[in-house]
Amino acid sequence: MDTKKLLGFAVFLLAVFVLVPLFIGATGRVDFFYTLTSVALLSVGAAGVWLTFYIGRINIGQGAYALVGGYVSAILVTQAGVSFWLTLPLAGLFCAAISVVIGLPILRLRGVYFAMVTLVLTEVARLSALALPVTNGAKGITSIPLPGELSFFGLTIIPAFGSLSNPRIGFYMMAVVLMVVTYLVLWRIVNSRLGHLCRSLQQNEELSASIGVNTAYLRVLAYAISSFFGGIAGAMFASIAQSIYPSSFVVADSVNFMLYCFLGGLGYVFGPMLGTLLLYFGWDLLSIAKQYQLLVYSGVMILLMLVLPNGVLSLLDKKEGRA
Amino acid sequence: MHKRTFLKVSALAAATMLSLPLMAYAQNATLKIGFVGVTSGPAAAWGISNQRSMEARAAWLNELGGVTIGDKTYNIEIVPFDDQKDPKRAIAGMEKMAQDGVHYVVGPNVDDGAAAVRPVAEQNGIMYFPYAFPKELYTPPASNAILGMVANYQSGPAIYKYLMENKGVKKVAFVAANESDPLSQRESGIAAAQALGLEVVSGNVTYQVDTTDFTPVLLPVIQASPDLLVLSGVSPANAPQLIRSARELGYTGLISTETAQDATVLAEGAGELAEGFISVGGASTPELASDAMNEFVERYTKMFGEYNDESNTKVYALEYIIETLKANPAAIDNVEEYKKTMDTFEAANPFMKGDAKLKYVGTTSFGQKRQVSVPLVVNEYKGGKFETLFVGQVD
Amino acid sequence: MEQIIANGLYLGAQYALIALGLTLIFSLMNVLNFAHGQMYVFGGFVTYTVVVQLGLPFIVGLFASAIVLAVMGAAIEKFLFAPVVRRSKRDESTMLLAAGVAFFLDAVILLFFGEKQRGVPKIVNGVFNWDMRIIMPYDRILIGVLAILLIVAFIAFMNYSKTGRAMRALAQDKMAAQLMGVNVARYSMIGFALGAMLAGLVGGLLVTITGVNLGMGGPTSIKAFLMIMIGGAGVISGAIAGGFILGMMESVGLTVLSAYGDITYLVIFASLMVFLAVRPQGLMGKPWG
Amino acid sequence: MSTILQIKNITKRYGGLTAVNDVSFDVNKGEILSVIGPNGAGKSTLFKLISSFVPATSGEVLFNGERISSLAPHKVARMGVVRTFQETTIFRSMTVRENIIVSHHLRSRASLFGFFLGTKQAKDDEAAFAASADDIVDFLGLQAIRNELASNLPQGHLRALGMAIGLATDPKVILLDEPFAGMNHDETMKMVGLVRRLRDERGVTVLLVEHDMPAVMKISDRIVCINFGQKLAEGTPQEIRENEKVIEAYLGSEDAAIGM
Repeated sequence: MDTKKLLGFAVFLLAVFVLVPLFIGATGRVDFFYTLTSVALLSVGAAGVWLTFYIGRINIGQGAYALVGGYVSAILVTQAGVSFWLTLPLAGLFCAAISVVIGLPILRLRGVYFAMVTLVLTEVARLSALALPVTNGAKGITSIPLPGELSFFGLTIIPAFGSLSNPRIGFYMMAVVLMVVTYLVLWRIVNSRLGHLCRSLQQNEELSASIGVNTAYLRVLAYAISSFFGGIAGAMFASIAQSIYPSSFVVADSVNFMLYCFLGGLGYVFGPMLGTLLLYFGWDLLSIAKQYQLLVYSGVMILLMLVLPNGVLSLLDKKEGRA
Repeated sequence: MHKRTFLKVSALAAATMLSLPLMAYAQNATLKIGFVGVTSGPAAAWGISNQRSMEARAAWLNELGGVTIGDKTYNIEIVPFDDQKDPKRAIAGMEKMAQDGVHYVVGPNVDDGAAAVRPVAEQNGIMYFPYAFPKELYTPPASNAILGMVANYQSGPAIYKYLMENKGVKKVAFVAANESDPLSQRESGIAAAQALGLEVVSGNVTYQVDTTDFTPVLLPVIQASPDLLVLSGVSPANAPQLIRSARELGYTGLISTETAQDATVLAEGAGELAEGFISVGGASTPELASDAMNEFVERYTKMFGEYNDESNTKVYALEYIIETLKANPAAIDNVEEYKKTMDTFEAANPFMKGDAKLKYVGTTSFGQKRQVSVPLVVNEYKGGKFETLFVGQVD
Repeated sequence: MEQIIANGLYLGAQYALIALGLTLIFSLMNVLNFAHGQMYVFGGFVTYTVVVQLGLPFIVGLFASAIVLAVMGAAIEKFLFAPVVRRSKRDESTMLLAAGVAFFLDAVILLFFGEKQRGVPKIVNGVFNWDMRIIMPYDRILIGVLAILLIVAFIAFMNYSKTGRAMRALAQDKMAAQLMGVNVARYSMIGFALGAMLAGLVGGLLVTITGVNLGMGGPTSIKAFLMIMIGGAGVISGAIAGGFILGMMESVGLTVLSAYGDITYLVIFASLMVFLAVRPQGLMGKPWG
Repeated sequence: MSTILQIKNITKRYGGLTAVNDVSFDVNKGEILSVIGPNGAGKSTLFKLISSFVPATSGEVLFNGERISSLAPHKVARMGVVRTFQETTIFRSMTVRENIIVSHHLRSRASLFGFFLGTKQAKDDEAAFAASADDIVDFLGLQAIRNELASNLPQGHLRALGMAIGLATDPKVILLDEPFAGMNHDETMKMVGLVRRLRDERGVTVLLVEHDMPAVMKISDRIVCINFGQKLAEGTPQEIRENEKVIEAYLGSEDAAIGM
């Protein structure tokens, strides 16, 4: 990392951890905490979708993994009494594990075929949640306790959320930490050889195999990482809502995750983060348009696409980059 | 070049939108009542009938000079939030209500949303009126949610019992959409029917809400030859199609549901096949509707072009909020005061003829009074309109 | 048994017609039109408005929705999809645009036609009853027959008209068609208009039976996606086959699995996933569409 | 001379169609061997069979005595048998240099996770790849376009880039699919020189499929001729030129290029 990037990173950290809370404190808009928490968590899920785009797959199934992640955490917390902080990585790992099983056959598909199967996957996840006994079916899991204390050797790292005067700030900080870590990982993947190989996969799978890349393995690896992100995002949401239902993540969510990536730009690591912020936050801000909210929202979306078909971040491209 | 222009334009647009002045009435203080529910997408009908009934009633009250609570007169402002039927959005909506200093919110419309907003509502001192039936929302330790209508586990037994006694129903079948709310309602419906000694001949057929042809769905149900077909938690969109398919398959028994329906929708979608369809509604059948209710329907129609019979029930939540606040002005920004008042609160029901009362009920179902008392009006669809079959009470 | 097949055929005919429009657009432009379901709903509402609100005959309503949707489709292609396809780096970018259009149409439908379920009253009364073995209302039979006629007409159009053949050439190989002198921009627009028109026609037909409402758009699009995946994306015969297969699957599945109730759709969707994983190009598609 | 690659009775059927029928021949270490044949003779399928991109119906391919015909393509590549593609297949949105660097995958010693963490070994690998890539750029004379986006390259350069990608994998045997197609005389001669240097300077065994007879005659140590999926003849360029069956096959087809 060169100094310029380090500086940019520092400014970003300062913004999300200090400036945003200060701004909210100054303006009194505490509801922004939750909105931004959502943005952070959804952008974690979108980061996963973006990674599957990076290997050349259109993923409209992230909602399924978010749902599974939410359920894994909720079930472990409510039925086995496991600490939320342990269920968070477990939810991610569980999602990664099932994504390997599902991914092995379906990742051979490309283009719209893969997209459609993942779309169906979201519906399968919802119907499974309705049908399985362990998920409590249609009634969902409610009254999930807030995250407890996380401590190592008696040293409190994260206080119990129930004891906080304002758990929103706790969730916000937690979500932003997750987001920062996720995008660091993503950035590192993209800028390491791993990412170059992913790009080779995106551009030409046959050639990639002929230079000795184990394409099947790489695809599954990327998909598993993607699903891991989806799982932890879902687990966090279940904890914030203190409840999870089969309808907590549905096809619309899967589609949205994908749209966040498109809007931000498929060619930019931070595209999904920006896309999530614009689309999710934009919707909230547009609530002043009353009954025209959806009209304005979709109108702006279409306009953005017309002006910047390669995503909002393509604004930053130099001239020649827009061939 | 046009990139820059685009940036300018969008910046300008954003700035304009942010600075749009909010509607304000100059003379009176403003009492904000929130609505968090779904007003776009597939389930828009539920939330829109809600929001519009609130807006129509608020406009009416404001026109009359506002509402006097304690020694102050307020104009009612409805603060709507579209949660797109997404529990994550619903939380954001509730946060926004807290931000705007709203303490009384109508909605959300579905189970998952109602469960998701609970933490926010409890932390921020908000009473909310969901149209969702899960008992844990209203049973202690939960205390901030008030059920805005009659639950199906309350109306169901009453209807089944009536039909058993008056129409000789013995065998009953249930169908439900494969979504949380209808499935939960089916489950409690089956339990109620069995408790009454009815035979449940079919109880596990489900359908996708986007079904365009219900004949295959209903075929096995009709083959079980029930006397009564219960459409659990059916949406107004699906009801006419289900009725039509059942009748076209030669089914001659009774059909009922425990959710509110709209007569026009039934007339268009099923025509005379809907004759005799039994549903639960508010209080706008001619026998029951007071002049106020008729005027409300008139004003609603004028404001929005067309009335929705679902609003018969949904108009009540706002009325309860305002009347309870009148009874205890201290509750205007303190929901603990509101809760205290609820136990003893009683006021005249303006929308019904006779001496019906507004009061909180639910002790039997929830162990505390966390439900508005809406008349349990069981309707029968006849000749394009609803007629009252019988009226029950919930305690 | 007869009843199940009859139900499947009826469902299949309407599904196939929906899938045809979608697959046409996909084959010409490689655009997965997320707004297809919304176009179908729009068509239904147009027919409703003409027939119920204006009191004109049903056939007028049907034509009205075909024309409105064709014009809308042409405009959407010319002013939205064509420029974006030209300038975006990756084909998939059109998905955001398509989703935007879907949301936009949803909003327009809500504002124009309201949130309620709408239906055109039955156009024919009576029920066909063959010895209790097949029960099928006459209006359903009529709509089913009309749908099949439209499918036949569409196939004939694609095979025998100049426009149809040009579109098929374009669908097979854009480059070659261009070299042969096919005006790609023009035929893409015609194709999109035709696809949208088909959606509008189905909407117009079905509004008499199932009615329409605001919420049907998205799920209908997804169902249509499934059908073209089953048959093979971008292949006309595949779309028809996919439509009939999904229709049959629902009809048979709902009956056979009715004892298990809640898991019927789970089984249907899960087997679809398995099918696509095993046979990615669908029944008749080119691999890697 | 030792045998590096053995093709043994290999057959490929697609449904009822037999694309390659019982073909056998050996490739010696360090030679340049061409496979020729009229259009549709099954040359491309044969190539895909050798590189294991399609599974054989029967028969096998041995590399240094080891069976490779049922392995995944990337494993075949890992063993040192690398193909280039008939279509000018490259990574379109990478620069020339990036194309070559990424193709060094087989030489990496660090694991993917190591690369992710940026371990010392990974950094050493990266440095080595960059150096080797520059080496290859020089070798193929691509200095002027090293930072050009691959999608912007003209055809001739693309072919060279394809070869560079193949070279980056450090192959023992390289399979070149029609390296001279669409080239004029000068370009072809340059390419012929390049292929020779590939063998002479880098010790790579070259197996190529080609239409351009003069170039094949000039470059090959030995030639295998196939027609209708079957081997017609095998021998030195001189022997092939005089083989009656080969002449007949070429005269019988429209692609009568042998006399040129």
